Amino acid sequence: MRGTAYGGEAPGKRWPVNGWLAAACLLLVLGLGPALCGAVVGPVRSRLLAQNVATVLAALVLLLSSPGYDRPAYLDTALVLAVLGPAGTLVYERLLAEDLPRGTPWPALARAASWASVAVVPPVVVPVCFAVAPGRTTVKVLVIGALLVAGSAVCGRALARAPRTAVGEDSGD
Amino acid sequence: MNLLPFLCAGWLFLVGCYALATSRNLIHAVGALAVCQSSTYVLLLAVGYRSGGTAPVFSDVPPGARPVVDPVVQALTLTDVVVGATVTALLLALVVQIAKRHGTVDPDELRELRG
Amino acid sequence: MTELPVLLGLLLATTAGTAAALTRDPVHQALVLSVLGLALALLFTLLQAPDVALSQLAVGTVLTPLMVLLSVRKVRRRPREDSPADGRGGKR
Amino acid sequence: MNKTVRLWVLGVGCAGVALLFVGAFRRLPEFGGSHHPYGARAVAAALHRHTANVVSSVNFDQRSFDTLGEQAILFGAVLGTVVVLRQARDERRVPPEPAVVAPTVRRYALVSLPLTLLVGLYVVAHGQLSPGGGFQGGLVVATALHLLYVAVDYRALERLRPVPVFALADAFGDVAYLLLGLAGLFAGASFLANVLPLGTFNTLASGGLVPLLNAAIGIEVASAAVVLLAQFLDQALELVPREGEHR
Repeated sequence: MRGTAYGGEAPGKRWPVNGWLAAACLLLVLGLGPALCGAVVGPVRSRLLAQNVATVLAALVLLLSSPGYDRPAYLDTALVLAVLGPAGTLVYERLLAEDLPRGTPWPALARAASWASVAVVPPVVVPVCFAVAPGRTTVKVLVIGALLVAGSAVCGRALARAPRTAVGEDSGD
Repeated sequence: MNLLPFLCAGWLFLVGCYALATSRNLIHAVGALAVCQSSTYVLLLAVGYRSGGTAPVFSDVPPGARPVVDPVVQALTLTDVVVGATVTALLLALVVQIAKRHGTVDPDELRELRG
Repeated sequence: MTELPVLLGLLLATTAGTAAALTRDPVHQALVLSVLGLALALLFTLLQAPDVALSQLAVGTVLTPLMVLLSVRKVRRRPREDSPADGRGGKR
Repeated sequence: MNKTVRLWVLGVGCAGVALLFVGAFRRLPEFGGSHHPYGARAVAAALHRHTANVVSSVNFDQRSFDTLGEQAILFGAVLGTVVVLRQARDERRVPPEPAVVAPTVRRYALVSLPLTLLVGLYVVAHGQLSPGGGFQGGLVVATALHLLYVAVDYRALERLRPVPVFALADAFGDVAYLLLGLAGLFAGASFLANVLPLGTFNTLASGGLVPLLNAAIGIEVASAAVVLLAQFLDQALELVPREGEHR
């Protein structure tokens, strides 16, 4: 059966590393590697930020794997991660409220990382939108992109603020 | 490249065991056990992988058009992940119970609590 | 090198697993376990196993680290029961 | 046995296991090889039973008895956690204080809660077609409920998530799986046999028993995760040791 859902040539016996998979590898090395390092060192707040950045980058790699392996069905994994990722980060931020110190040791890096995790989404989502078969799949990719931008922005802002003092609660306990 | 996935699975298992054995906090030990479990996922899926193969799901690809990866190991790993999570929950529940009754989660201190 | 994505996914998952095992503090370990869940989900997708990636996502990003954090919160609050703040009861 | 001796024993053990690993791995078939006899037969059996997602077919049709076992483990683990983490005599339940939530976080969580529920139900419903199934969808639905904890606070979550109902749903999912299995017996075939009409390939009603078993497992896993998290949330946020009654 010649041709595929993405109109590219049917892949040969071994996977040619096409453009999409090359971009995914780039994201893996340049994005997820540092995010993992960020999650291993530093105070809890910067680790949580690194976890949020890792979630966004992982969702983008999952999104790229769909045109990369020529399988529209792989979008479901990106959709589930785009929905669950920010929820996880927000729950951790809520539970670790008293562990989060006022600010992170490198505030500029933290702001840049949270801003970058929002800014990196459109340049990945837009090409995938065009590569995907028009119609329902494009809508799904746009929904994933919107969820990632919204979730990452909310988490970034929730982490960047100083811990709010709740009603009548000293932060000592 | 041929042996790397299996060696990675073996390495994850051994690192998990080392962390489990030398852990000073039972909650950390449960996390190390989760790492041991993840080594079984990597090994199972590495055994079932076929290069050039695609996922054995035919909702968007006509069956038989492309070689597929082994679905049986995926079914095993899938339920392994979910059951592993609930067993981890049971272990954490036991750790909380130990902390309530003995006031400590350090396995060395626990060992001295005779009777 | 046609299996580059699988190779990179494998190295990422192994590094994250080693980091998760060797992080001694449970709170920090919960966050690294969450990143390990992500790395494993990526590896499973690169090994053409989207079903397993989905279940790893559902378990690894929210469920397991959340339970570890709740256990840490319960265990950590226990030894400090003599602090005056304890009388006012639980947090939100 | 002091620490250094323990480390030595551990080191020798790990080295031995490592050697056994390397020896065994060398005799495994080549990574990425094309010799998967069991897989080929599983794919053929799944296509014969009009189930597009072969993994779900293996889980809920060809090896559904094993999934019955895994489901029992799941139920047992939840039961154990509930028993271990129940409220002890020397603990009292203190309602948590209302939390101050940033408006953006509240709006985001309240918007993404129905969306997550929808995605979870979609993953369960399309279990036998696209990647997904009862296990994954159930967990996504369970996580969706806990977005309410992020949006408002634990008190709101408790009001909208009665634990007894979910414990009942957990048991219902279990029993539903068994009863669906009995359908095979009533139709004269074996237990958990796929006797329902198979439907046309790649449609929502295809696969006979598989979508129903998927739904049963989805209910059970979702309620199991909710009950599990309820126990841990209660312990961490509400139960406080009663003063003056320490042994």
